[in-house]
Amino acid sequence: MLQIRCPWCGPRDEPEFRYGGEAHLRFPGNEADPAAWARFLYYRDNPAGAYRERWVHTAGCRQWFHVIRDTTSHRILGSYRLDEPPERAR
Amino acid sequence: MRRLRPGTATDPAKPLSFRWNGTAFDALAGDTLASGLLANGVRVVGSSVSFGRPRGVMSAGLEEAHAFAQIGEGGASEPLMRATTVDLHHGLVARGLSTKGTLVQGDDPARFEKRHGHCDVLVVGGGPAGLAAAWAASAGGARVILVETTARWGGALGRDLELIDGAPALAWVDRITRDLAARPEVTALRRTTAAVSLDQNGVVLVERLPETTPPDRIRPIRRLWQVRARAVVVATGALERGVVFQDNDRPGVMLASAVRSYWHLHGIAPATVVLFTTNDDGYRTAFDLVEAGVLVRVLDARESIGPVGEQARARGIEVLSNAVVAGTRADQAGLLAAARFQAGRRQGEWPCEVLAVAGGYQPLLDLPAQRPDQSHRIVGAAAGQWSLAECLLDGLDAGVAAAEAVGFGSPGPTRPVVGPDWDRSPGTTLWQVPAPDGDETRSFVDLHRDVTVAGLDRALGAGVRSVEHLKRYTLAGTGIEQGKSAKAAAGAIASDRLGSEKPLGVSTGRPPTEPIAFALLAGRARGDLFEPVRTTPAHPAHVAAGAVFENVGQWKRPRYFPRPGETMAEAVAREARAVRTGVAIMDASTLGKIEVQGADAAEFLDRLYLNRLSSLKVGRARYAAMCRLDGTVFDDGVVMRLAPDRFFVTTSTGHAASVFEWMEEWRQTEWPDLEVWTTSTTEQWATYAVAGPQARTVVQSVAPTCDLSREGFPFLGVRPATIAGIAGLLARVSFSGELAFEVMVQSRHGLAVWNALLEAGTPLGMARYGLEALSLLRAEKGYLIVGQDTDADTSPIDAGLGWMISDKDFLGRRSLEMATHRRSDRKQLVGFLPSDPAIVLPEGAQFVADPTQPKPMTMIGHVTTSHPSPTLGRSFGLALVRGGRDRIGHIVHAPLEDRTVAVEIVDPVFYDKAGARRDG
Amino acid sequence: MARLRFEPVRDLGALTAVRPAGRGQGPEASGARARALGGLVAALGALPGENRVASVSGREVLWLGPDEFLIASSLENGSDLEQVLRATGAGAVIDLSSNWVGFDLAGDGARAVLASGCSIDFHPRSFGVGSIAQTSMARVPITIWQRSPEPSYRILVRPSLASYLAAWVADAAGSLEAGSLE
Amino acid sequence: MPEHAFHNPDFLWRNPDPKPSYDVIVVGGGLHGLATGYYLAKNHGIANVAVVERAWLGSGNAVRNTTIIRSNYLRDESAALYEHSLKLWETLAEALDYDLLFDQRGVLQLHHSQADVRSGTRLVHALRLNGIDAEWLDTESVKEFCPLINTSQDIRYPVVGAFLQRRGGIARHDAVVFALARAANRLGVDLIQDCQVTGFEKAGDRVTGIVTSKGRIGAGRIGLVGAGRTPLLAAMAGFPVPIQSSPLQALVSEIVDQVLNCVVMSSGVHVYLSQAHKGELVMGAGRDGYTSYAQRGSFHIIEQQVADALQLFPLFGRIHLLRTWAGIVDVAPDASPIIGPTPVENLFLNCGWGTGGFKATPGSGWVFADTLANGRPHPLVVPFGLDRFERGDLLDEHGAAAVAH
Ligand SMILES: Cc1cc2nc3c(=O)[nH]c(=O)nc-3n(C[C@H](O)[C@H](O)[C@H](O)COP(=O)(O)OP(=O)(O)OC[C@H]3O[C@@H](n4cnc5c(N)ncnc54)[C@H](O)[C@@H]3O)c2cc1C
Ligand SMILES: NC(=O)c1ccc[n+]([C@@H]2O[C@H](COP(=O)([O-])OP(=O)(O)OC[C@H]3O[C@@H](n4cnc5c(N)ncnc54)[C@H](O)[C@@H]3O)[C@@H](O)[C@H]2O)c1
Ligand SMILES: Cc1cc2nc3c(=O)[nH]c(=O)nc-3n(C[C@H](O)[C@H](O)[C@H](O)COP(=O)(O)O)c2cc1C
Ligand SMILES: [Zn+2]
Repeated sequence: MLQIRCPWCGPRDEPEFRYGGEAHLRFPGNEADPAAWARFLYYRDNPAGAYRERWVHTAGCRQWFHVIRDTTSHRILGSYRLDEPPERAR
Repeated sequence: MRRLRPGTATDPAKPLSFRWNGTAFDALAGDTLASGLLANGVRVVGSSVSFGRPRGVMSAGLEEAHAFAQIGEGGASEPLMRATTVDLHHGLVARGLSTKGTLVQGDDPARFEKRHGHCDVLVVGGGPAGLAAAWAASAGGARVILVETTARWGGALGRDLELIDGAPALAWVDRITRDLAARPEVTALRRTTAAVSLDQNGVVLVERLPETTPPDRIRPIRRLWQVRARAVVVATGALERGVVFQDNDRPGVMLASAVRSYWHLHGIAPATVVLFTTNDDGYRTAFDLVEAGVLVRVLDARESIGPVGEQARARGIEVLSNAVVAGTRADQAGLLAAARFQAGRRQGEWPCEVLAVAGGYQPLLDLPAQRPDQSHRIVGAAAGQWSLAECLLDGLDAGVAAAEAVGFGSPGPTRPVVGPDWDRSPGTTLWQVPAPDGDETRSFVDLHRDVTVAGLDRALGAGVRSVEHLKRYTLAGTGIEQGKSAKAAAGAIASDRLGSEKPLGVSTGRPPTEPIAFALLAGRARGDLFEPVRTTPAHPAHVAAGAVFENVGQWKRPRYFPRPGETMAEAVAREARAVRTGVAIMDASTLGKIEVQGADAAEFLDRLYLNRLSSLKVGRARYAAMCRLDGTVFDDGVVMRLAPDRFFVTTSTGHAASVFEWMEEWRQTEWPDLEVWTTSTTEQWATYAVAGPQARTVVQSVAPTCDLSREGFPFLGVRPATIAGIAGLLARVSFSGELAFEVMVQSRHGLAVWNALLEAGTPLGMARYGLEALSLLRAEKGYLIVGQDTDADTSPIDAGLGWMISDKDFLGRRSLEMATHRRSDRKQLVGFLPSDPAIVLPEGAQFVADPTQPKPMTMIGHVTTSHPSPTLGRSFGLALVRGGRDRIGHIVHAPLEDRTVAVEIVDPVFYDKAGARRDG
Repeated sequence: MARLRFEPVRDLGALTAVRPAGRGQGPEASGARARALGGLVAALGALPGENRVASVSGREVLWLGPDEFLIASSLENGSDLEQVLRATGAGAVIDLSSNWVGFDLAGDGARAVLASGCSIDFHPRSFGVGSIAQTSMARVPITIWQRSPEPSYRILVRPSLASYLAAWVADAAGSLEAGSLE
Repeated sequence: MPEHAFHNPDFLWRNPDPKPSYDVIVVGGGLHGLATGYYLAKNHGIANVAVVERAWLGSGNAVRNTTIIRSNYLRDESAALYEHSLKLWETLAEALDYDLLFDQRGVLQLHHSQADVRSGTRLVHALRLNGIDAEWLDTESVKEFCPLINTSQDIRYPVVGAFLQRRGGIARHDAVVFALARAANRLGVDLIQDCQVTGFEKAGDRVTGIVTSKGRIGAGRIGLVGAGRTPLLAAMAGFPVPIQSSPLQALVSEIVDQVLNCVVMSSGVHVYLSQAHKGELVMGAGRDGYTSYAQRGSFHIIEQQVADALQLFPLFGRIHLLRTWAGIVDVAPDASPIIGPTPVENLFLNCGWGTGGFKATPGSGWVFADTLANGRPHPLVVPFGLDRFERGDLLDEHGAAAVAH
């Protein structure tokens, strides 16, 4: 079971959160061409190593935020708010 | 073996008795089942799984691979407990097992609980290293949890006679544990095993609480802790290894450290012992037992026995060097009778009751192995420190470092003086003594799974080169103790036999480090506490009215309200008729409700819903639906505008949480600039639908001041109103097609308002209606239920909601523009009428165009809703059908198990197509 | 001395959620936000910091998140509070008085009972008087804050889940009394 | 041989060094990769084949799955594929001359709500018309078929019905690995272990070989059958796949007397379990939500699934959790497999079996061998191509069974 630091509420156990997959995706807008649209809908980065991902603190403050986590070890390198750059991860 | 005196762990003042295989035995408080059996001379505990060979106790701890017992009786009976880790209590009932357990039907009164714990430093293992670590870590005030799996502190110090600061080591243990007990921020738990290592320094502990036979119904017998620590120190020590030789599984063959443990802790000793050792540490057993008057002889595998061996000789112990046990001889019962040895060219046989084997030590790392990349501090014997002095210093240093790392100072602990240190030379590594006659089918590597050296050979011969295949081919290491002692031996012996330069290593270790009863994993979450039951404010009234409930997610919702003697079909027909011809009321409080506020609320909803909601006027409601990004139907509901910047949105019961989360996700991540906020108000409101031609009369009588006239309060109007004296909201929405009012009041008044409405309706014969009648009524109007009449492929266009789509942008629009959504053979929601109006098709029935085709048939659709309709006087339903709208007026077929039913595809609106009835 | 008290809050009063205006970035938004927060401070007397509760003039203002406060006040000042808050230019104001029910949990055993179903650390070093958390207890969402050092806690839970939570706590309290939970 | 030990053959496989090149290289020595190698040799006479495996054969999901075999899938396309596979299972032991302990003890899928029942009956009707065995059982019949299940109506989520596929069951997963490997080896296929693929060699848009920890190996055609690690392999080959790799956990108890006579799955109460041949209970639940390559999951999932299981089987209260583990499953957005050509010529893909590919082992190997041998998708897998995502023609199986194992 992971323990994740919510940038607002502090460290909490994983069941308080919901996973949101790859972070920093850009909504391509409804004008996207079919390939770009399929990309956005169905394709996510899946690195073995540090991964920037989104979580939401559903059982707490309900805020979305970002986490950098190593997918090979589950080690969490930090979390940061939506309006912060990844370098601010703590 | 016999008890010659009380040991340091047993209390002669507290005798107890227990039953083993039906016979009563006496023992002392502090005994384990294993020591209790040994003290009573029980040598055979069970039999081996494959070969049925007799097996006895071989260890004194968690590595036990022989002595398995079924503990307790009836429903409280627990299979496959290791006799070495069961603490005896008075009245305990146990019987011996091979490696298969038994499940016993019956009530289990025992209770199991869970608990969360938090600390700065968690120390696993209460031996010298762990005690020192906990002591040092807590000195500066850090919160420390220290756990020890056995019933006593001190670890190896219970079996090894050592001096610390000039006094017996156990005095040091007492002093340290007293210090720890006096520190308020220290939690020291015995009988507690660290079982699972979680990410981010979480550890699951299993605590054994005092038990009685039979268990009482109040006091839990076990507790599962989930601990979050800021630092973890692992001081789990080392396990003594055995040596594999022919017939090494006889009852009487034991680990040397275990023999010593039973003597010191429980006062139990055999009459004669042969010690087979590869190292100096084994001699401790010889020396201690000789003092107890036991006849001890030593076989030392090393060429040169060194000073300790000389010391043994000086004390009159017979010692052979360069000597190995080549096999054992058994008596007629299969019990150990003698050790056969080979010493250089000399062969011989020494009779003995116990053959104590000292094969060196193996760090016990089953906890950290579960998460190899955790930053646990491993100390003491677990880290390969063999001398007590090093173990103590290692523990102290780790404790200080751990406390400092989490921000606590330490007063610089005084370093205990150990001595005189046990003189030792490194042992020799010896995993196996080849069978003299070459027959390795009785040389056991995994005693529990009956895996022999011959078995390993077979696997290697088959081409197996990986230790993981070796495990799966032979099953070595897959038993209850998960190969704590066998895994390393299997890997090492196999490497040896392959002559491979790269050692095979050991197979993967996994959680837990000790078996955990399922009941403990569930904890309190059983029976009524398994999962919440959510009920609405009017629930007590539904219960009183005899409602039959249906689980909808966690909610209980009335399915129908049978009168005495009524079947479900009769009740549903009556309820539906009441809506169509009179008036009826239903509890819709479980609908999801979300309030959307802010200057940009309208824009926000426009982006989410298919329809344009910014054009909705204050005081008006609109039926609306939303898509997922892939263009399939997500949810539908009613959107009401309470003020220019305030909307009240309903969702289906099942999607209340997901729609709310969906809104929040887009609001926060994509549209952070919109001035809009969402709040879930599902439980703020109780919602009741009063439906039927007489609805106005009923509602008017509880809301006398409100203009409910057709003109004054038109369809899809919303307004604040005082209902039964309570301020609330009224809306004219209808899911049944009849005149209907939705009454919303704060849920704290829900029950009172429900009762008031019922009372008001009684003179008109108002009925209650449930989900079944609702499903029927709305289907007659062709209104769909998302998830029932749609599935993961259904787009709003397929569902007949295409009319909602406005020319603005909304989530999912891009997908709907894709070619696949314009195909004419998509499954579309249509109505159907069975050719025989008495036949009600089962929901889920499939349609085919040609019922005579062979299987697999080409299916063109399926029934999503099907009912007999008292209003239509016939059966009817809704279906998703390929190219369904083009098939209206055509006949298709539903091949059922026993017959095939022809049905006509029709428009999905069956009742009041003109919509004349909704205004009453 | 009672080791544990657990009772429903008879009169929870009015609960009002407020969301300060001024979302998004840029000077305009932050100006709006500053004005909204200023208005709220003026109306309420104070606003709590993150993860804190502010108790002023008989009201408790609970921090629920970066843009959300919940104000618990006695019923009488509750109803006009909504109007007052709306007048401050707050982004959203909403009455949630029926959305939650309350329990008070107090006494020596309170922490042990909480630990039976809640993964938050209630040790005084990390959670004290005035601390608040939204979390879950026995897998039920709760809002909990500490109101006195005794310790005593107030717990908000959705009405539909209240009886389950109460049954859980009663069960845990039973174990506590039997001496197993200490 | 006693029931808790298994009969394994005296010879399994050679451990050859790789040749400089092969007609076909199958990347991934799991069940599907081994089956592909076997059928390439057996059905297509292509024996100059290597199956390359980064660790040991079966080290991925092959040895980690709960071994449920069934073919009761909702979609016609899926039903056809899985039924093809189930039919192969019925003769596989004989074909491979190896006792796979394939045991058609029946798979019972319990329903606990009216919504469950609706999707369940839909499935039963569809299966019947697809010619696949399926029976609907009411609560009484559930009790009769599997008396151990708590069918009391007083529990939180009472059993309201079930559907049963009698031809479904379990097999011994390790034996299937051994058997396919032995059979492929016998037909001349090289099984190369400890051989991690780290890159691909290309000539233009065409793949010509693989780069591995044991050096470069040339190939005519290459099939990627890397299950949970497919995204990494695809990235090496230069194209993305719509796959999420996440942990799926399972657990076993210690060995107890045989008490459970069928496979039980429950979607409402999230658990599926069976009793394996040795006597251990084998149990699984839903996957962990997050992306991972760590082959382990979160413990609260285990705690929850055990609590769920005890609702249905109170008798299991005192059984012990012996071991838990996780596999990394590859799940596509529609939870259906992806099989067929890739943007790279001569490079073919077989992945996305996610939480349910054990049952597909022979079928998957069969169609993929055919695809590799002929350089075009086997007719059964045409709808399962990578191109379906751009078209939006997804094959969503979630609708049918909330748990897809
Ligand atoms: C806990 C669990 C329970 C399950 N239960 C069931 C069930 O009950 N029924 C069912 O039908 N299915 C079930 N499944 C799913 C099933 O196990 C998988 O779908 C199936 O095993 C996948 O096929 P495979 O065996 O070929 O995959 P794998 O065995 O994972 O094979 C992939 C192989 O590729 C190798 N590989 C990856 N990358 C490289 C590289 N770069 N170079 C070389 N080799 C590489 C891997 O090492 C691995 O051996 C379950 C899965 C799990 C994890
Ligand atoms: N002479 C030798 O060759 C030799 C070899 C090994 C150890 N020793 C001696 O053993 C001692 C080692 O001290 P130590 O403290 O490192 O080890 P220890 O063996 O004394 O203590 C380890 C403790 O951890 C407990 N434990 C193990 N796994 C656990 C778990 N999962 N959860 C809870 N408790 C668990 C054990 O029951 C044990 O009490 C020293 O006295 C050392 O001299 C000597
Ligand atoms: C059907 C099945 C039965 C199993 N039975 C046992 C068992 O009796 N004892 C055991 O230790 N492990 C058992 N396992 C688990 C394996 O030991 C192992 O955990 C699994 O193959 C995953 O590999 P890993 O844990 O080495 O990563 C079983 C696994 C499966 C799939
Ligand atoms: Zn938070």
